[in-house]
Amino acid sequence: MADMNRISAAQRFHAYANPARFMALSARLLAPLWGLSLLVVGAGLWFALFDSPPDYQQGETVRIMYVHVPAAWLAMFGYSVMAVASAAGLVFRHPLSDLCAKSAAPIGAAFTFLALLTGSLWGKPMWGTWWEWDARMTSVLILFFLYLGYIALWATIEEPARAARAAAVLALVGAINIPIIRYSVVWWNTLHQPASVFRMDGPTIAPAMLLPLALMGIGLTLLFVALLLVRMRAEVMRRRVRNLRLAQAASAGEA
Amino acid sequence: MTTSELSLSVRDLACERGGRLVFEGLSFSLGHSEALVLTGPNGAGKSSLLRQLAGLLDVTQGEIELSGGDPERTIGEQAHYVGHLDALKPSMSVVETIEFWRSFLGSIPQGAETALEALGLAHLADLPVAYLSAGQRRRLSLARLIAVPRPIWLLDEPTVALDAASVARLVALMKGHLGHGGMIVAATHLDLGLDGARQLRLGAGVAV
Amino acid sequence: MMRAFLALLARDLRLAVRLGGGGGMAVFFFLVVIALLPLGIGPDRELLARVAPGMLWVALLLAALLTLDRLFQADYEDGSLDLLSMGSLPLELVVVAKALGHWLTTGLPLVVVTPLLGVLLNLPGEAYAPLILAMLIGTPALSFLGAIGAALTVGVRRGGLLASLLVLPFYVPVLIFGTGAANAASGGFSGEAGQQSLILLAAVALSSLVLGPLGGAAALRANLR
Amino acid sequence: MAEFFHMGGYAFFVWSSYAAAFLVVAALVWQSVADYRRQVRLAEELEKAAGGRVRRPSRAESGEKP
Repeated sequence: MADMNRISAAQRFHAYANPARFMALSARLLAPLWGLSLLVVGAGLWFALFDSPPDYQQGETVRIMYVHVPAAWLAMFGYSVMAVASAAGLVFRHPLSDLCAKSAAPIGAAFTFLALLTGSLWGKPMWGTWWEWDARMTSVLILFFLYLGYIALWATIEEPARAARAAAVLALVGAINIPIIRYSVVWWNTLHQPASVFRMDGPTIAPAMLLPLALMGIGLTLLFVALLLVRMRAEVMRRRVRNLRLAQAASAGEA
Repeated sequence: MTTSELSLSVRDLACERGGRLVFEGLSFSLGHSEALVLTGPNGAGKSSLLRQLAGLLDVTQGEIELSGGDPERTIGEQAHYVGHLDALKPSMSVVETIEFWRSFLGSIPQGAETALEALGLAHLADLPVAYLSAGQRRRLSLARLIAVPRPIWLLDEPTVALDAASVARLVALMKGHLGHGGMIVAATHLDLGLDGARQLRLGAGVAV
Repeated sequence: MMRAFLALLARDLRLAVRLGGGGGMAVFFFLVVIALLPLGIGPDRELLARVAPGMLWVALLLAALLTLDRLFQADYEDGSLDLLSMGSLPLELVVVAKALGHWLTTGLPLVVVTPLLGVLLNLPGEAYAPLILAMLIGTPALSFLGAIGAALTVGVRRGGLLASLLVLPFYVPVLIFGTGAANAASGGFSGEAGQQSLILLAAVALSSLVLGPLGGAAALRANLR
Repeated sequence: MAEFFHMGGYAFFVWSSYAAAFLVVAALVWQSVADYRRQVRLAEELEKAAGGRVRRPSRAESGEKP
């Protein structure tokens, strides 16, 4: 019994030593992060909606770009965070990196969904269709599936350590596969040469459009980081709840 | 619970599993407030007999009759069966588990606490079953006996995974059940110390 | 008896929500199959529009099948099924509760995401309403007929695959009348053809509500004892 | 002003995009914060139930201000 206590104490030390510092640091960072992201997104929205010109080809619909492009950027960014954190988790066995990867997935998935949705809302007036199987949209859709698979894997495996390792492997295999998938989709698409594909991005972006785009991109990225921290904090607490419950069940055996 | 004149009689019972005759010609009867302890080597048919009594296994030959119970209901509906499997869902909490079985088996939603207290699980009520140890799971499985009043208890190795204190607790509950006119058929290797419990030794085909 | 029925239904819904498996996984599967389709047959919009109702139905059938094997298997493996058969609730109603739970956690979510997938397949606008209506009528039949297959294969190793093979033939009428309703609307048939399909589909669904519990309970009895 | 909301005839698409973005982000924020609070509450309840048998985590660990 004494032996078991020592082991569980060591485990607790390993699991908490770093989260303790993380929790303190993130608690201090969060308020400024929320404020800053709100501020930047607010400014971005002002320029996006009021103080930028309509596109000479796409008219007012170009304003959808200020949501769509940052969302698509965060879709990629989220997967990168997930993949890097997963790699770090596998190599360094640092529990925080596993939590980081797990926390990034739903945020990335949400922004991927948003990118698909706004892309669809942009495509309808521009191409006359809600959905076009062009290379870009198709690969973003597949990225969305990769996210869902990753989340499903976490949800299915009960034991956190095992789930973390399996999910990390999946994230990394996915990261390697993304370029291959992307290439194959482009190949498939040029093979079929659909008649009605337009390029989404114009030739060059006017500076007046670049400002709101950059502001929205930076602001939403800050929001992404804030959300990531909140979710990681929730994961740390979830682990503690789990440990406390295990302790409760164990202490009950003696009673 | 009107179990005063309850009696169970088994006549010339046979059991066949996978083409093999496990036992035949088994007869015994059991009255209210009586316990029957099944013993015998592995494969003698202790579990099969319990499942036949619970209506979970077909009776190929012979008959099982309950008199004095609720004529509207089958024996299975008046009995508790605690087998090797614990019928627990890891994602449900301890109290949810008991409340479900109360609603399902007895149509009585409230009052799971008594059963949990009786088996020393009250302080774990809100814990998901996934966190329980083997012994705690077994106790939760046994808590059904108290949560839903039924006159016949069919217990298949109920003491597996239980520590001495929990076995004592279970024996006390069994004595209480017999004291209220209940009936117990249990397969066990352990001497439970039930006074006046009758023994049925399977395997030799002879009731002792 | 009503309380026992509701308790079982509530437990199944609760387990489905907590595990996040079952229904969510089926919806995910549905999504992926539909997304793979254009990759296989090419992004030709007219072609996609023509095959959309049928493919949506086929993918939905497969997605529903995927979750069937857990319908009784989980309860069988942990011994719950023994106890479920020892309650005052007839086994037929146990099957109803479980099939209803399956429909609420699998069939219904699949129907809910269908419009989204219709967009991916360029489903003609006028086909949406009849297709969704047909799916709302038809999906309960998938759960109730599926319950028979799941009950037949309970306790069988690799029963999931076997259950699919057993059940798919029963799904044929649902598929035929279900796609019939949507095709009639998009293909420019008279309104009557679509209505007839819907009525026949409703008849199939209603009969499955009777057949499923009876067959399922009989199969469970055969397998349990 | 009316012209602004009209968005050159593309009002539905532009405003739906922004509404969808707002809804998705709001849902994400709400869900994340609610989950965090739930876990904190659960941990507190469990610590109370443990009644000091389990080591109390330091304040710095949960990041809560005293």
